[in-house]
Amino acid sequence: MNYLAELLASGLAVGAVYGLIAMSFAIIYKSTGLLNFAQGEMGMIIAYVAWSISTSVDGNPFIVALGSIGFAVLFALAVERIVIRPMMSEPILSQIMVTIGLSVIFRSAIILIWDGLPHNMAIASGNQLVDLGGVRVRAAQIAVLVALFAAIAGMWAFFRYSRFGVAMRAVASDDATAQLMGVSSGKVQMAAWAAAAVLSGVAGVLFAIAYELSPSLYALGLKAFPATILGGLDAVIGSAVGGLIIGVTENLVGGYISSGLKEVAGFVIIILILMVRPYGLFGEKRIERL
Amino acid sequence: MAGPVAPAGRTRIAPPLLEIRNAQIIYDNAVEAVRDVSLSVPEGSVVALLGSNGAGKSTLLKAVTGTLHLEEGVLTKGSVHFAGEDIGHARTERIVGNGMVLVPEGRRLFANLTVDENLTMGAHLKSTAEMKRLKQMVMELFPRLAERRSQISGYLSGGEQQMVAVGRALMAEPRLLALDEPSLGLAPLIIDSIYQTIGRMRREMNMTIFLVEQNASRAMEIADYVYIMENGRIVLDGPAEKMRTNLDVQEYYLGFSGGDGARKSFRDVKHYKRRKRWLS
Amino acid sequence: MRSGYYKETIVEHINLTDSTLQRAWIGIGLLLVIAAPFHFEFYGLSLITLMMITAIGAMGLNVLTGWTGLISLGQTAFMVLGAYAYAISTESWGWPPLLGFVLAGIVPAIASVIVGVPSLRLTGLYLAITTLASAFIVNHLVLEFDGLTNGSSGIFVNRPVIFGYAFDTDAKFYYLTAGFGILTILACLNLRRSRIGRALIAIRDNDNAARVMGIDLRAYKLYAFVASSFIVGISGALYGIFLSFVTVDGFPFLLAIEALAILIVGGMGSIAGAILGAVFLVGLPEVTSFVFSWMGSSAQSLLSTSAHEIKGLLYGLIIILFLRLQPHGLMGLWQDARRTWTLWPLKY
Amino acid sequence: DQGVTDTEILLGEVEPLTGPPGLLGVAHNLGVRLALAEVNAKGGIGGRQLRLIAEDDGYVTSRTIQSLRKLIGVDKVFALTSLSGSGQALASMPIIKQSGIPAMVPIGPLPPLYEPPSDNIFVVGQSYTEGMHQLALYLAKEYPGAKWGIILQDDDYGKSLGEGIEQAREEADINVVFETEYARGQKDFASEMLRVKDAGVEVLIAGGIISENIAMVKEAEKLGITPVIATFWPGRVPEVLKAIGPASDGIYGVDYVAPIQSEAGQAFLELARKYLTEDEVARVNRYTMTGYSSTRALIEAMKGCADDLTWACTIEKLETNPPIDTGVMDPIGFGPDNRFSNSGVTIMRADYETLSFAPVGE
Amino acid sequence: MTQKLLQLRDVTKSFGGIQAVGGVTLDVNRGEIVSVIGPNGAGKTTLFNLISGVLPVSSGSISIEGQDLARVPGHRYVRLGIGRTFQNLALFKHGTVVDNILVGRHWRMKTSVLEAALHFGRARREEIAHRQKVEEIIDFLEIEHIRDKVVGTLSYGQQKRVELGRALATDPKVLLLDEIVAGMNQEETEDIARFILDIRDELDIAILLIEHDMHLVMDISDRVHALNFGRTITEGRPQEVQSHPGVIEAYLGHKTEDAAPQDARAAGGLA
Ligand SMILES: Nc1ncnc2c1ncn2[C@@H]1O[C@H](COP(=O)(O)OP(=O)(O)OP(=O)(O)O)[C@@H](O)[C@H]1O
Ligand SMILES: Nc1ncnc2c1ncn2[C@@H]1O[C@H](COP(=O)(O)OP(=O)(O)OP(=O)(O)O)[C@@H](O)[C@H]1O
Ligand SMILES: [Mg+2]
Ligand SMILES: [Mg+2]
Repeated sequence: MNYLAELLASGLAVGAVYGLIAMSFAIIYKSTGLLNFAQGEMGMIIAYVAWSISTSVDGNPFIVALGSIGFAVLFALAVERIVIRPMMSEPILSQIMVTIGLSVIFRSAIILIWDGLPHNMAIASGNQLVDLGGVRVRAAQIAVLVALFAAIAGMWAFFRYSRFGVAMRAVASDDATAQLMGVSSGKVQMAAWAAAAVLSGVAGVLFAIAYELSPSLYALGLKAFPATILGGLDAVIGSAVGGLIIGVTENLVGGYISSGLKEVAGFVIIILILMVRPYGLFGEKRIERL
Repeated sequence: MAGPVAPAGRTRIAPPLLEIRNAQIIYDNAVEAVRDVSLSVPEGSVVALLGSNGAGKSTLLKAVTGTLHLEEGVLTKGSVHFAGEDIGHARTERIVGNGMVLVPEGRRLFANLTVDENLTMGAHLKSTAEMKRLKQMVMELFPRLAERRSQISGYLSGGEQQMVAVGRALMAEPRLLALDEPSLGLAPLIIDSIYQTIGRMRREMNMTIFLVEQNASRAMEIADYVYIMENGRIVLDGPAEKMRTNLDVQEYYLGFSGGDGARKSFRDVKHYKRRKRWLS
Repeated sequence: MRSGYYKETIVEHINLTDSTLQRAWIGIGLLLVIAAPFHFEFYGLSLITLMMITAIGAMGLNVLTGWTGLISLGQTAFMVLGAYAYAISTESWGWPPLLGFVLAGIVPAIASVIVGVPSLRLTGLYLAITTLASAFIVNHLVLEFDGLTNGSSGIFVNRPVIFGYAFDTDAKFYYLTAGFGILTILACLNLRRSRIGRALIAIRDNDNAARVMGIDLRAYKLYAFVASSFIVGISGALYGIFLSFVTVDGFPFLLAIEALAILIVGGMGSIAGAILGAVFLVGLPEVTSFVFSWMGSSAQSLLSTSAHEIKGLLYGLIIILFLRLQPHGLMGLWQDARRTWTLWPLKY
Repeated sequence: DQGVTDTEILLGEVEPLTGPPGLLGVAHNLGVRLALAEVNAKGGIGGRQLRLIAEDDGYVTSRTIQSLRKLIGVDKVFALTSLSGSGQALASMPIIKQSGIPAMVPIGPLPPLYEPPSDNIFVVGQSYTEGMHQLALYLAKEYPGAKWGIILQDDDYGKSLGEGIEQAREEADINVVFETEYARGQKDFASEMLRVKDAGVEVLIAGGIISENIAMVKEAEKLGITPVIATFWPGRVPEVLKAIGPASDGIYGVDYVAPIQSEAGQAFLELARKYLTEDEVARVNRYTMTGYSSTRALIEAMKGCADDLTWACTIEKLETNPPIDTGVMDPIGFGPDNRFSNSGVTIMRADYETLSFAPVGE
Repeated sequence: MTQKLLQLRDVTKSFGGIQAVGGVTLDVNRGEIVSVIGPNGAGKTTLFNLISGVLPVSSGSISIEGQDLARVPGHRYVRLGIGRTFQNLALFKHGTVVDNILVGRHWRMKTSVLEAALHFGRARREEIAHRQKVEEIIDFLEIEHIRDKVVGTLSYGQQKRVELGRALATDPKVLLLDEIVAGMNQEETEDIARFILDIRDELDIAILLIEHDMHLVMDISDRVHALNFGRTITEGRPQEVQSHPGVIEAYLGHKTEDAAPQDARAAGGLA
């Protein structure tokens, strides 16, 4: 029983990391129709910046949090403005390709600016172990779950109550026409990129605290992408659920069957679910009628 | 070319609200879709633009609303002024912010948004209270939409979609409303009410209307001034009353045969290469 | 200056070339291909060989993604299968290489049906994920069935001997690859102008309308899968021979992204685009190296430990800049150039 | 032969210099450069200075092959000082054999590289299998009757380790209660470690490379279990200990290279400080030592051929020279039918305090 | 031989809660032009979608030349002689006009993948023969000047003609035209009217027409079928339907003894 509980706990913890990054994929997709292949890399860079801040201010968690969120926003805005915006009216595949180019740049930049080594990132008591009724987890793992649920609540309220949420969807649906309504699709895109960067930054930082900080952190993006698909590309909250499902499945398969099947199991689940629901669990169907 | 003047009773010597001068538009660096077109739309008037398929009408509207570049089109010569400002190369949102709204060709609804959300988008720049009032008005104009309010708009019938497209533009209460074939695919009854509404908006709100329409008889009924476009040029223009008496307009746009004032039947159309007098 | 040729018969419309000039260009191209080994040495030749193998794979992907609009991130799976089918049949079982190549096409083609059938309802990125998933599963299976595949240790592959002729030198292997390349180009061009190619394009542009025109969507999507993975499988076998060693590590996931990148950079859906894109992306590291060496040796030593990271940076930067300036890819560039050429000196 | 002018001798190598594997490649590269700088400072070989061209393959096999062709065919180097990782080296064998260029393989020595011996490929170090074999034997003796858990990577590296353990099991009594393979690139080891805990493992073979071992040990710490943990040499770098934190204290390791903290290690650092920049010295690790040592062996052979600098001569000298002792590992020597230095290994333990490993029993 | 070509019996289609088509019974005979009219959202296009196999019927039956279509898969309808155009344009945007029309010939071609890849013998002969046919259609519809243009760059009205061409290329027995003249001016509408009549007379193809242009409907149809809320209001000769009170109330909006009062007004302006 405790074994299962511990498997579930660690599954949820890592799933929450996937979920946060998956949400950032979905936010950008939902509001601009673009898939940002550099999302994992952006999370990684933000984690490294947080690490740099923490080593220079002696780990004051508030300064680290403020600093890295601030950086995440500025970073995202800069990327959006300099690289993505000029491509806005170009074919979507070209835009996606640009994000692939970005991911190459970011990966190189990490090693150029910092180094290729794994690091132990100890911010505040994120590393501390907490005992939850016999199940031991790290504080950062709890934090990541809390962050995920906060993000879910925030996104739900935003898309439910804000007119800006409708505008975001309109831009994704047809940005030229959205402009005809007076929507500044540039602003929408900026907001989406900033929000996505903050979410994936939070995921990156907390993952780095609970596990490790290394230049292969970007691979989280490769995990989160399937999670987004599982939840539905344009389903922001659904993606979070997708992340949790994948995290838990992997751990259950690893715990009861074999580790070698972990990765494969996640993908098998996705194939099965997509066969029944071709637009993911919560995704919107492509609307077509003649 | 004289161009239309402000409607009688409103004698102001202001420049027209929308003015296009000697515009040339080229697609893909190769296709010249509009050449040397000048046209003006005075404040408070209704100006109609007629012309056959591929004449360049929609292209002109795209230029006016700054959406040309999305299709690799460029305004290579000439200028477009709206409310005194040169908008030839301005961004769409800015043009819309200044008070011009377009009902684009092909409806262009946000397919996965509901009818209601589509209308909300129309009033994007308005306050929430305003939006509610305008939505009320649109729903009255198109009762059909009230029934379909929370349906995903992509599944609507063609005509219903057209209603949403027109309604969405009305939601913006623009200073100048540009309509690309508003009656396309609509039932006669609905066309009546759209034209009534356009007329009312113009009267009550002094809205200016720039109308591209294939339903020439309808357009001429409501328009003050008419331009006719062929092959990328303006070939004929004049006040609506005068245009109605033009023999070519009667034959090619209104379907009367030989000037005797009777509509000829589609069954009797003969095929021979006719020559329009204005294409001499 | 030419401004297009007037066509009088229908045959002229379906011919691949429409002018003597074009035929002359093709002739020159062929001569260049034949002459390459006499001019390039060891390294240059292997670079060209790699470009050709990549181009074959890209043309294969183009059938599925460019024509039919089905985005795949699983092409590495079919490459792996092709490479293993060839390696196992020729090296472990001692079958003749020609048969090995046939298997290298057929095995992935069959596998693609298995991937394709459950994916028929999927579109866009949703399909991309299931193909990605199949790539992971294939890798897992290859490692699992180590009795057949030798697991993670891999299989050595010798240069083939076909009808007693040994393609053992680099130049000979290059000609073999070039032969496959030309066959692939011809097959793709022919497919494109046939009813099959048109059906695929129709599905991409509007699948509902395609169905009303009598196109069986399921069948044709599977055709696309099969044709694409057949070609990709062949390129996998060639790649295995090129590396002389087949393991799953030799086909990293990155290859799938790179294949997609080639199509985008080349211009989606165009055969010439796929080829140009392959040349561009395979050659790009050379270019960055060149730019780097051009920056001078002092700069190089200054950045001794990070020189290679800077190359990576440059690589990404060039891709972004290229797409910024030429969003329609190399084919777009080519068309612009040609239009300017045919229309010059008139502007429009 | 090629690569030799009146003033210069060109050497080449391929290794991962970018991305995470760059940790290994860059360090190795520094070792090679150190060896070259040392001879160059003493006037080079027969008055010729040595120069190195390093190509980056990012650990991708096709790029290794491409780079080798470039080094051999375009740059025309005289000899090769590395063929990148084990899989890459295996794939390179046909080209190397065909060209006849002398090549040193100091990273990832796998048996197929030297069994049967190829004329011109010289493998320096010890195989993973033998290293693991020794480590397992030692642990079996030290912890008799303990329950073992084994976590291995699903590639040739993991397979070699597995074979080493198998060999040890034939000779000693090892009670394995849990064994699993994970897919390369895995980051989260929670379920594996839970099973380790569940099975009551007392000796854990953490068969990852770098990140994986860090993850496993941290996970054990989280679960509150303290098995004896054994890691393998690729991860025997100070950064790993630092990244794991205090929980890394007492981890076993095995290596054929002396720890930095040892006398020989310190002497090596001293040498490095003489020829490398401060920035570079900071990146020195065990791969620097293997790179240095194997290159020294090559250089000694070349020196022996100073007047007749040919491939044949160099190969012959490599074969006949007495073993070269660099201090940081067993003397390196080959023989007529031997292309493998077969260096002896030492079992060591980590000390978190000094972020280093020390041979057991010291 | 029966004159009945297309028969609909009690056809129903529901989407979730909405019944878009509710029990429609309709026949099209050989050589007939039948129009379907009705307010927006009455279910006309949905009816076409059912007849052409885009959507499955919820209940009721459709048959062509006596063959029931219930078990026929969507892509085989065209083989039975059903061709159509789409209200909202459903062309293959990246293809040229010729390409688009050639797709209409698809089902008549038999080349296999292998033959196609080799482009030899039958593949080549077949291709030439069908291109010939396409050229005839292009000639017939007078669109030579745009034959090599990429369809996505054509104007709305031009695209509608290409659609008509593509539908004709399928050699239909009955041709379904969904608002084919929407977006066309008088002159172009006249052209299309002539095409429709010619198609019927020369090619012997029956035509089922959805149209909101009452002049056209009244002038060229043999019979008119009026729908509202998916149900039939009335069916009959054009004049009868036009003066049916249900039709006037739901659709036309005014009594139309005279077909076009607004034109009369316009004409009055001349005097
Ligand atoms: N995106 C484009 N690229 C290239 N050419 C285009 C493009 N859009 C339109 N054209 C060409 O420009 C010309 C004018 O097209 P436009 O759409 O403005 O015509 P229109 O007057 O609106 O016709 P319709 O009444 O049929 O809508 C046409 O010949 C068309 O082929
Ligand atoms: N796929 C669908 N899902 C949900 N509702 C649909 C769907 N297709 C059609 N409808 C609904 O069915 C009704 C009939 O639509 P249809 O398109 O048949 O009307 P129509 O008679 O062609 O109208 P119009 O003259 O405006 O084209 C509409 O109210 C529409 O909203
Ligand atoms: Mg138009
Ligand atoms: Mg309809």
